Amino acid sequence: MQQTNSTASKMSGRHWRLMFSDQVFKWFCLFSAIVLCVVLFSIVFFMGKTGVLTFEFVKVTEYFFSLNWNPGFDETATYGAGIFFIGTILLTLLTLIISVPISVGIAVFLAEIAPTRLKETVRPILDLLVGIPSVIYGFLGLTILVPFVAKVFGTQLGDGLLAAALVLSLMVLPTIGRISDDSIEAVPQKYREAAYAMGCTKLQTIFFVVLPAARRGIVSAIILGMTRALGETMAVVMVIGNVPQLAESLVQPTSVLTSNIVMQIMAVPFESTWNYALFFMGFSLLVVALLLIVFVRIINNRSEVQ
Amino acid sequence: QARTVSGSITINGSSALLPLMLQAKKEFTARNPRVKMAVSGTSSISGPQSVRRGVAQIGTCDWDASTNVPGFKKFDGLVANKVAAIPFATIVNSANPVNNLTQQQLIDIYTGKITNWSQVGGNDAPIVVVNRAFGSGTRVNYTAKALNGATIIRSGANYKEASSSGVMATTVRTTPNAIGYIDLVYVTSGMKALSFNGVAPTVANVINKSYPIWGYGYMMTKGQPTGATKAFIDFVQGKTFQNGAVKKMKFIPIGAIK
Amino acid sequence: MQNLKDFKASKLAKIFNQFFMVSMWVLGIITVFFVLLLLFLILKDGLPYVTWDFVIGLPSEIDAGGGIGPMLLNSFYVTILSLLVSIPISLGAGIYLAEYAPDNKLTSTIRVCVEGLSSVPSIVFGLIGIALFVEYFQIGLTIIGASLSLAMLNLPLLTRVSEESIRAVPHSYREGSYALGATKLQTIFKVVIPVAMRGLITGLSLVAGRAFGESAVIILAGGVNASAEMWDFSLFSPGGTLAVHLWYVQSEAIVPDAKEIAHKSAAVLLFVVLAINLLFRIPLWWMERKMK
Amino acid sequence: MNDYINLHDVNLFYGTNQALKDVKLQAAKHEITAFIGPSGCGKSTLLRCLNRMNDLIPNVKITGEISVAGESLYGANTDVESLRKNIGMVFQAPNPFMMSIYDNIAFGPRRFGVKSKAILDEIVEKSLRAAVLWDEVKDQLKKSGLSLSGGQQQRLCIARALSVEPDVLLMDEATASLDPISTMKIEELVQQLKKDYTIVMVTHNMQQAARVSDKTCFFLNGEVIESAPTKTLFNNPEDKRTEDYITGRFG
Amino acid sequence: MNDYINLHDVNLFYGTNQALKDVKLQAAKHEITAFIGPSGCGKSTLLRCLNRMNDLIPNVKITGEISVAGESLYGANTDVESLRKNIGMVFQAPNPFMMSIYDNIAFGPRRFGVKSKAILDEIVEKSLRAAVLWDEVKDQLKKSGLSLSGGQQQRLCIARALSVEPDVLLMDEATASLDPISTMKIEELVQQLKKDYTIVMVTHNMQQAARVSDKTCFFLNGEVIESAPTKTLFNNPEDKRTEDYITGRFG
Ligand SMILES: Nc1ncnc2c1ncn2[C@@H]1O[C@H](COP(=O)(O)OP(=O)(O)OP(=O)(O)O)[C@@H](O)[C@H]1O
Ligand SMILES: Nc1ncnc2c1ncn2[C@@H]1O[C@H](COP(=O)(O)OP(=O)(O)OP(=O)(O)O)[C@@H](O)[C@H]1O
Ligand SMILES: [Mg+2]
Ligand SMILES: [Mg+2]
Repeated sequence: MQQTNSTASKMSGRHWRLMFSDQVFKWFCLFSAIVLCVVLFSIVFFMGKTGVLTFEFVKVTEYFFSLNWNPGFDETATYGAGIFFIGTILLTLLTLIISVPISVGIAVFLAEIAPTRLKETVRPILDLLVGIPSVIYGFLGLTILVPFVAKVFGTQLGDGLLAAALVLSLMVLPTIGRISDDSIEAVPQKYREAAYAMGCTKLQTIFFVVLPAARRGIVSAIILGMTRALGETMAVVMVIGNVPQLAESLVQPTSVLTSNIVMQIMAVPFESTWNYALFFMGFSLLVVALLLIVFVRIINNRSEVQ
Repeated sequence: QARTVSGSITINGSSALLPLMLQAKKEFTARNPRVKMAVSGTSSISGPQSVRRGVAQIGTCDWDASTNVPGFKKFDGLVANKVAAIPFATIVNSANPVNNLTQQQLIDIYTGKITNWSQVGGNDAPIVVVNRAFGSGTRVNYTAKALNGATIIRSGANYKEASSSGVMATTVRTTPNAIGYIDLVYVTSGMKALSFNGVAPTVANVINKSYPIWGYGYMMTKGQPTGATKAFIDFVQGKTFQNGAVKKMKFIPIGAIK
Repeated sequence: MQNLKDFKASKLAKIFNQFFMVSMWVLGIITVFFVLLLLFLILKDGLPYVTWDFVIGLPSEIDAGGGIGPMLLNSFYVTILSLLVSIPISLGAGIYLAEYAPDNKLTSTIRVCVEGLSSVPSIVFGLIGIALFVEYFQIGLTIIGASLSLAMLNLPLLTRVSEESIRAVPHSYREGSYALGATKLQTIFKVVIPVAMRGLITGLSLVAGRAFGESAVIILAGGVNASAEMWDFSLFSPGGTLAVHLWYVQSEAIVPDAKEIAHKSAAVLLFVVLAINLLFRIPLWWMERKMK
Repeated sequence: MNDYINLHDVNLFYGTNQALKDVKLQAAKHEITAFIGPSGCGKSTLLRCLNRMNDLIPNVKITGEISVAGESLYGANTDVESLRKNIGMVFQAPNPFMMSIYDNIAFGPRRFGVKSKAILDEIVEKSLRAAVLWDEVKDQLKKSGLSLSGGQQQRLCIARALSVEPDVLLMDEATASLDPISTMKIEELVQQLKKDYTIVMVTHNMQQAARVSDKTCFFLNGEVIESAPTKTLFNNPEDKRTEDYITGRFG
Repeated sequence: MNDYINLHDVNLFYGTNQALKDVKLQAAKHEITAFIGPSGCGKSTLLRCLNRMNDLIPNVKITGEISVAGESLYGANTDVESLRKNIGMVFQAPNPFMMSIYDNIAFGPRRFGVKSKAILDEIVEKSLRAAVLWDEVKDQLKKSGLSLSGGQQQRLCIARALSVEPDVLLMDEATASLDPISTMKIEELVQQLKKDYTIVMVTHNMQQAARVSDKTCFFLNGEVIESAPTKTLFNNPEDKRTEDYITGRFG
């Protein structure tokens, strides 16, 4: 048996090697984390640098508060992006209102209610939804959902915030659902037992004990879902109608930041105010998303028991 | 002689010309295996832009980008090389009884003066106007040739913009009272192409010049093409391709229109 | 003071509970039904007609009967390459956040960055792909450009999931390992990651599935077409994938059987994503079997 | 009242694995009954039958009769929630909820419809006093329950169980993870609680059973080997196996 | 050899909170030293100083001198990994890795470069035998360590600690979650291990300390109140507080 048996804890070559790889790995991890930040900041910079040029030609107030998006290459052009901001916020809210209860509900169902067999079948199926290309979602939305919405609401067109929110909800369902599912599953059984032993019903146990304990993960899931909804493009353009007008109802064609960017960014000349304005929209979208994330985090931290 | 060409070509631009370019690439690289080609397409305007930036050697565009067209300034220093002529058609849902619209009626519909099908001899139903997005070559051509450059409405509950030909086709197919426009080749089941001023949109009518809604597709190059790029353009404009793929794909060969 | 002794569980609470259970089951069943319906809708017009010739055949622009071979190959190629790039970085960042990062402002900033990154519209990654690979490096629309742009898209989700699942590993495992004289590196790789594997693999299959189905980035950075021949592994071949091809046949293609191709492509895509999901689970099953 | 808790021929299966075999057992009101036996012999399983916590585990099959105060637990009309309220439980590892101390105690009463702040305050104080924790935490009721030390957490859990005024208190190795001083405090507490509650406890610590309980049941492989007044069982075990087990005991 | 392990004026701070105060302590080679004291008094903290596990906690500050076999643990050039290898540790809750029994034991040797299958086999057998687990698991070495019962898991953890042939073995309430029979087995095992190892154990169970250890140290609020041969400490405690603590004892 070859074993050293000295208490001596002296430096050996092997030790240095291990220490070295340990350090290298730590630096690699830090480097990776920094890469992520650098990617984000370069994107913000990339969008922002081009975007701010907008304001050589457009007043800041007009850009943010005017609802008149009428870009072009002559004097009459106006660049009010207000509609897209309002649309984006409405769409995100609507998506969250639809998707959070359903997704978290599904997560609760999977983690707390469904029998093991069913769980094990449903989980991979939900995972599958993530892999469906957004084009397919968009296309199904266009061929099935939009006509259906039109029929239900008795309108000519079914395009609009509602259709977009429904498609997005379906797209974020697996993201929110599965990540919440995992974090609910991770809540130690002892909390549930304590609640049941007090005579709580399942509903009470889930609402007052399990969900609060899983909150960190659920909030994280919702943020990821929300950001995916914010950033999703291909499916949204197919069902939202793409008209730069303030939606008077949920079934009127309208436009949001992302859909407007996708529709136009490849279609306008570089070095035009229009192009700058679109870049600035991308930039603002990122800023809005970051603010939302920080906001949700702060709210969440504040309400946590210290 | 063509077999000696080598080099790499990137094509970007019009999505309407994508199928033709993909087919051309296929045939051309079969003959010239040493030419590397990549093709992409998003919108007409990105074609000449990519060429000017040096990102692509060929930028496909549904209009002649070396001249001014409504909405777009000309690109200096680019040379336009014709690919084929593309006919466009006004389309409505196949359940719509209307079969023909005059140019004035079309203009009135697209500028929002006529909003009900009964005003043009159809059912009493609102008209749903479907437009392509800004920057679409189809839209540029259609506005210029069918609508005489009129300014299309920009808002309303019965107005939407489609992000691609496919979306346009689907919308018209699934929306009973919709009107839209599309490349003639995409007219399939569920929709029908309307006559324009009484003239049916057919290849024959384009060739005999009785149907005016069509335009050339172009390959824009930076200056006169050279090397592999030139060989490719020559191939596309050559007889084999023009009488073969171009015809088969229901585009009109450039030589056919006098 | 009321005498709690005589309190019974309230009728209302029970009714709520019953109602809740029923509605959860209804929700569960409806969702499952709905998802299955969705899958059926996607598969029904395609799957029965998918043939081997279609799967490995070359695409056609004019005549009916074209295949999707090079695109499908590209899909795998691009997805795998993008994962090869993004996995080490995400895992590294996830490990950093879970194992090394001090609990301070900087760390929460990094976390916000990660989440912020996931809200970047995919088209922006495409634009960056163009700016970087096509314009700056002048390599044109290629597989490598598409993969690297896609890798950026994978980063945030993968990082998040890595962090969460590594964090969920009980501290006692780490202590056991350190107490044996294992270094941090050894502890992470030999003890923590195997325990976190389940979560990591869920995350990975989510990300792989999404990458497989992504189109916006690839249209811009990889092009719409694939290599003209099958089994072309050059990194500099055009990078169009099956999802892009699907977009293309749905929006612009002229071939008479465009619709059929779209259906069949969608079916194949879905089928592959399913296969990816299963594939990723195999090592898990295997691990669990071994642990019995 | 000697059969306040009454078990008759209870069999329990986890799937196909039988964990309890023909268990017959009585426990008297206001007495402390202790379950002892080696690990895996089914003590916890039986304890959990008494408040139907085993219902939560899939594939559990229970046969036989269990009644408390003359009422069958597994009757068709049993109101499981009220039953669990009346039969409180304390677990091996302290498991306070992730809430403030106050909310931990108020949790149960709130679920059963107590809303008034004044009454809740009263219940919280009373329960914490009963669990001999009041003096230690009265100034920090807003603090998280998890910030307490292990022994305090366990007393918090006992207070929580008492908050809904159960009749029976089940304790599953409630002192296993505590130091002697905390253990002693909890043992004293249990002795006091006996006045108002009927207590069934599982313990690994035979001294504890000997010190605290009135009646002891010895389990082996899912069977009750012997069940007798604690003194009798420890001094004159009838069964050879009981003797073997308790003489293999400590200090 | 009476100061094989030597602590001199050790102070430890968690942030600003002082957990150890001027601790002076010696432990002899091949003896068993037990730490007793109420919860939160710093027993675990001190134990974890001995293999520098506290390094892993952020914001810990340690002053003073700790040496084992004459070598300072907190020297500038100390190789922490070799140190931890030489000073094994067993925790309160069994924490086998999610691997097979074999791999659990082979983990340590592998980390230190043992690759040969034959040698590993030998180490695994030897360690499992030393931890009196070999006979129970020799036919199922491929099974997951987590599939064992609690007592077996704890012995597996001891075997794992022995696999790298440490000089010192630290045990932090290693029997707290076990039943009496498993506890007894482990106590016997510890007595045997004494021949080859120097053992420091933390226990809540004063009987255990009395039964097993050669020397006992009593802690209160981070201070060593009294440290003496076990017999002396339990029979003639010098300090009033020690006496108070041990007479509040069980049995
Ligand atoms: N949820 C479960 N599913 C399947 N079998 C179980 C389950 N819980 C316990 N068992 C089995 O039932 C038997 C009795 O377990 P139980 O937990 O009641 O023992 P115990 O006497 O409480 O042991 P300990 O002293 O270790 O707590 C054991 O063989 C155990 O493996
Ligand atoms: N990681 C930590 N961070 C901050 N304070 C700590 C930490 N670990 C322990 N403490 C504090 O240090 C003191 C000593 O804790 P320690 O765990 O050493 O006590 P102990 O004697 O082992 O108690 P027990 O018998 O409950 O295990 C306690 O006041 C505790 O709150
Ligand atoms: Mg038990
Ligand atoms: Mg401790």
